[in-house]
Amino acid sequence: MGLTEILWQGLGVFFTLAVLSFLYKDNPFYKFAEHVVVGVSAGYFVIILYYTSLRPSLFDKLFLENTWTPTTGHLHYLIPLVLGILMWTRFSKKWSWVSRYSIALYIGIATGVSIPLEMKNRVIEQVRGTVLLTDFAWSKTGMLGLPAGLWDVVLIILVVCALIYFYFSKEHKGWFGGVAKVGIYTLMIGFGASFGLTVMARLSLFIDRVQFVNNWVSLVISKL
Amino acid sequence: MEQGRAQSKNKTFSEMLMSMDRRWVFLVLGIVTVGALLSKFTIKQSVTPEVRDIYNFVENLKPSDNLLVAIDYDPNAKAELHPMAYAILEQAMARKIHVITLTLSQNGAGLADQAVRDVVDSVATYDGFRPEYGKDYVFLGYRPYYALVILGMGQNFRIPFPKDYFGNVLDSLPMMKRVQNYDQIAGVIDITGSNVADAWIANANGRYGVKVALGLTGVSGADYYPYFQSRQIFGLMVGMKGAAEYETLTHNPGPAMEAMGVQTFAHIVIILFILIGNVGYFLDRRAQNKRARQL
Amino acid sequence: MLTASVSAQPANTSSADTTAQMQAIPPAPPVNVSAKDRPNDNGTGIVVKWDASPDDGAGRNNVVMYKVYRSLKPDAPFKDWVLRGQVPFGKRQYTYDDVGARDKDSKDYFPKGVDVYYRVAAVAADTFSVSGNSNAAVASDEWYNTTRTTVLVFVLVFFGFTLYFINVAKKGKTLYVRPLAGIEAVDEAIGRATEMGKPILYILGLGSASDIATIASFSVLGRVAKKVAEYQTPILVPCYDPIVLTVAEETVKTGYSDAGRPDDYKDDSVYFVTQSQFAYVAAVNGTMLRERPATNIYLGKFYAESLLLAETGAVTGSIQISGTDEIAQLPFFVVACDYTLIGEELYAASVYLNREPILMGTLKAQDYYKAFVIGVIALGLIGRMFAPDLLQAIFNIH
Amino acid sequence: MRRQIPLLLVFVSGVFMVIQYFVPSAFAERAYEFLIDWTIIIGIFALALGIWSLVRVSYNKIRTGHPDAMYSAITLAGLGLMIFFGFEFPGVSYKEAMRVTQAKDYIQSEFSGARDAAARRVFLPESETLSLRPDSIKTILTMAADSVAHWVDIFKTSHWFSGADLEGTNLAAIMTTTEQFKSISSQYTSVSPSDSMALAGLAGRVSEVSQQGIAAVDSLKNLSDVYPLTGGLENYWFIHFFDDVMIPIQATMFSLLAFFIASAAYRAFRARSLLSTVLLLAAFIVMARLLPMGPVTIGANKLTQWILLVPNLAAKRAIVIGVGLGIVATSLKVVLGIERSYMGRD
Repeated sequence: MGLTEILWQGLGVFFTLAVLSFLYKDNPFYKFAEHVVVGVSAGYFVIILYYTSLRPSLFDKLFLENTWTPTTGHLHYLIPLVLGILMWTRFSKKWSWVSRYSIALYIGIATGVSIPLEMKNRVIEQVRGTVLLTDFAWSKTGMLGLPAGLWDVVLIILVVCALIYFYFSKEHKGWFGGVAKVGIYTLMIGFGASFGLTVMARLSLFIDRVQFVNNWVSLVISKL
Repeated sequence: MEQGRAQSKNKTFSEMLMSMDRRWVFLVLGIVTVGALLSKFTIKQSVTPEVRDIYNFVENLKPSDNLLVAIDYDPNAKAELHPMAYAILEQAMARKIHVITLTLSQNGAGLADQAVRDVVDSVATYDGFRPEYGKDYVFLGYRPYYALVILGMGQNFRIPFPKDYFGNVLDSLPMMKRVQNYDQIAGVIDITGSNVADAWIANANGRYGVKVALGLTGVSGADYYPYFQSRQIFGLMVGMKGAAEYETLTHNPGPAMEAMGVQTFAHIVIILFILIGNVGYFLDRRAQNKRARQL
Repeated sequence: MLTASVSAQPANTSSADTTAQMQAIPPAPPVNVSAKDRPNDNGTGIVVKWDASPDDGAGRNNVVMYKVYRSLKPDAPFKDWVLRGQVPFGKRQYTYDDVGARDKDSKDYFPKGVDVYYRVAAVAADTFSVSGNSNAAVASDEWYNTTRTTVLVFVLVFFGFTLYFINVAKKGKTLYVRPLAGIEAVDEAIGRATEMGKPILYILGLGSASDIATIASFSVLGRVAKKVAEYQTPILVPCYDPIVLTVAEETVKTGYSDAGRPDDYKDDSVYFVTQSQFAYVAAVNGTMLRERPATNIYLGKFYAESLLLAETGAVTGSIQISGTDEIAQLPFFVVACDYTLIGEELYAASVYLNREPILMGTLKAQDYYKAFVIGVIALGLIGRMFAPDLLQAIFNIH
Repeated sequence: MRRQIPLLLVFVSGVFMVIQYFVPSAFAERAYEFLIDWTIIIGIFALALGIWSLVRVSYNKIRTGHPDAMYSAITLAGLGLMIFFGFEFPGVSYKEAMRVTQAKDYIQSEFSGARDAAARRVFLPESETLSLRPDSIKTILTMAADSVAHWVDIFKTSHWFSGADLEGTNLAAIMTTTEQFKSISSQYTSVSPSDSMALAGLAGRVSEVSQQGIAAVDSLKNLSDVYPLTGGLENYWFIHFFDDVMIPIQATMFSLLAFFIASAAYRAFRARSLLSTVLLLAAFIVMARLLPMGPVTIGANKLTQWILLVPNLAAKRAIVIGVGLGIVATSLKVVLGIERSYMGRD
């Protein structure tokens, strides 16, 4: 590990400690790290998107490699080029409404795709899971020593209760309110459990940072 | 949820408990985590039955029994799964059990080879004898199409593995002479982070009835408990915690116990703070009710 | 029937007992090999069917797998037949989807609209035998994917409910809608910000303008902007995605002009930060500590950074209203924020704020559709006893 | 004109995309891929607006002497330097730069296979263990990304079923599509007529990028040495700014979650109402699994399994169904023009 490498890693350690100082309070070191990473990451994405998306999927299709002679056969890619340039009308106050055409297509395509896709991926897939995959095996011993089939029934009841909690157009009173209450309690148990599950993963993030700093410090000490 | 930020002097004890400045939480958690990490602090894990069943199974094997250990993961799942492989291989080899290892993960051959060699060295240094390749352990290497490989071994190991990882014909290895298919295998322990586990359950246990146990990453482990309850697998180790439990059982603290030592300590700190917060809350509410009744 | 047996055992096979049953006699070939166009595809697939070879499982020399070969010329020599796939043993009837690629220059191009022939080989330990030719089949693409009929039905029913309840709402029938704590808090929170003379921080999340959660958040932003313009309270909208930036600018300007104060809109209130998750959070956290907003609103797509924002916001003592459809992040918002719109409640927020009859109609339609979904689940569970394979077909969507 | 036609455009494009879902024909598929390319391209052009907004806001702070003016200057400096180092200078052609970078350190390393660049085919040696060494993976990925059609085929010269196969097995074709860098995991799909498990490890290894959590930041970093980034991306300063400035700051911001989870738990887990007590208890049980308290921990482990496989699964299912309906309803309102606030006013 040459000296320059150690210096560069030292910069990484400095920024690590600068960001950790945010835990105490906002301070110049954190402000420095924050503003640096905003600038650097914005610049990084300009380069990455140019090389990995804009060139391959547009310029390489429209122009022969690295020359300005247009290729034939991909002329329909002129349309996205025009739509992209239309977005730049937002630079001027007067003409900014022209960009609505590009935004309209962008949002039209996105919402159009979602209607059948999300209906299948989210709604139908869950119904399939509930209807087909539960096997109601009463003989098989399930969790907590009770038959597995019991928990399949409880699962379906809780799904219905939670769905009823999300009812908007009916007063949550009487039996309906009771079922909705069971629903919200199911949600809260689920949220509590997933919160508890992620504690371990987040702690190991911090452990990695401590090891990063520790390795660098011991490296520097060994070099002295 | 008013956040008591101003540090007023006359805070009652309960108020102090209830709305401590969160930077105390950060400080204590930071010191505990860094301290435990640098001091390589390990805690004996309390062992769950699904891990203990695997340990007991290997413990009850006789020296001439064949144990198949499938190391089906690649470098990115190494952190959680390597400790499991080392702990099981070491326990089996130290008891002179015949260990057959193979891998169905296409980037896993290098890892499996390294694990086997490291364990053989550590058994040689700590258990006084050096396991011999071909007599005590065999490494079959990697084959594509994991479903077909598992099925093929049900008929004859030689179908998917005519030769082992180093190119020796199977029949030239004394240990493999008596092994034709799963009938001569006492049990299979598959350590993986991918859905290869499903193929072992369906094709090995399902079709040929060979006993299968699993070692899985934390992420994929949760969904396999039903298989343990329904006895389709006789044991299950999940994530770093499963590996640490096995290291506790085999009394050789390793990377998993160290990692879990820090995690356990940090969890204790977080749970303590939750308790402190609630104790403060109850004391405060009781004090308020008392004051309300006095008025 | 072509048989070829090539012994895999090298000459120096040592002890015989373990490898005795490795005879060189090839297994019987599979029978009734048939091929037809693969339905519901873009014309690049053929379905090959065949019955198990008599040696599959029971016969002298167990079959381990089947290999499917394809050729454009029926009488081509066997070495010109292309291996297309392998299927493990263990069934009575077998089927294999031979799928290729659509465009011509790709290596795996599937010849469309020409006669294609298939042969299937039953493969044992080290010998194999090949069946005769299948019938000629032609791959063609279809104009309607029959397996997606279920999705079509679900979408049309939803469309029907929505149209019906919009008409009901148009006839002026008032529709009851249960109170939603998170939304009622929006007006109260804006008022609080005005009293304290502090800005409101509105974060549209890390989604792009093609994420529907972000689009739902735009409509709430429009209402908040209108109120903020009336109360003369500053608003800060740091954006993560450039298109979300442009649309957010448009929405906030509209809010100001709706409140009759188009020129109060300050250019820098809606601004771009960066398109990298944790750099964005570092900047927003910094802004929270320096600007001390009285109210933080997080509505849209959020990922691991949700707790970073919410916990920093809690330190600055601001009222926090959150809402997302990312299920993994809901626990953190529920724990750390004052109000949380859970999943579907985010999408209902725009209806609560506008209260136009048509929008109320669509919400009513959603509720009735939930009853429809619960009905389908009940029917499905009962139907499972009587017509399991029909149910399998209904849900077999590809 | 300023609103009617765009709203009509939304309706037309929306309805087309709905119908296209039900039509499997090759034409509909090509149209779908082409329209998705549009959205990516429009998104990239919009980035210029984003950068302009960032520059304008920072510049205004400097011009008006805002107390943090110095920090805004640092942001502009970071942005400028990164773009300056990132862009390769004219003269070195984009394709040439790509070949130079790839040739430099990927091919020379001990990749022992044969490369048929013209037909984009890689022949791997008939080694008993087909374990692809990292440099073989790099070669294959480089060839796939290098080719115009983004295909490369992996052929193994003979099959482990001796005698049964006359020609090399086409194990898998590695395809890269030019999606946004963010969703890079979907770029590498292993598509093959025969069982694709052979190289799923290859695709699997790269797909972790899309899993948020620990892997996200690290694999973004080590991916940059596998994915053949081109041009100036091999620039010494560009790489060090990425490795030693961006990654440490982002990874440490991410690691703050460890502290915030603790403070959120301390602050919010109070047994105020029955509901918040249930939330607290569920989290408590899951965390108790890690405590070294013998029977308590084993009991907590069993309870956690139950919580995850019954209430948690039920909650998830109900929310997913609700969100699905919300998405379809909102999409329908946008396509029909009922929801139009995003379009602004003329």
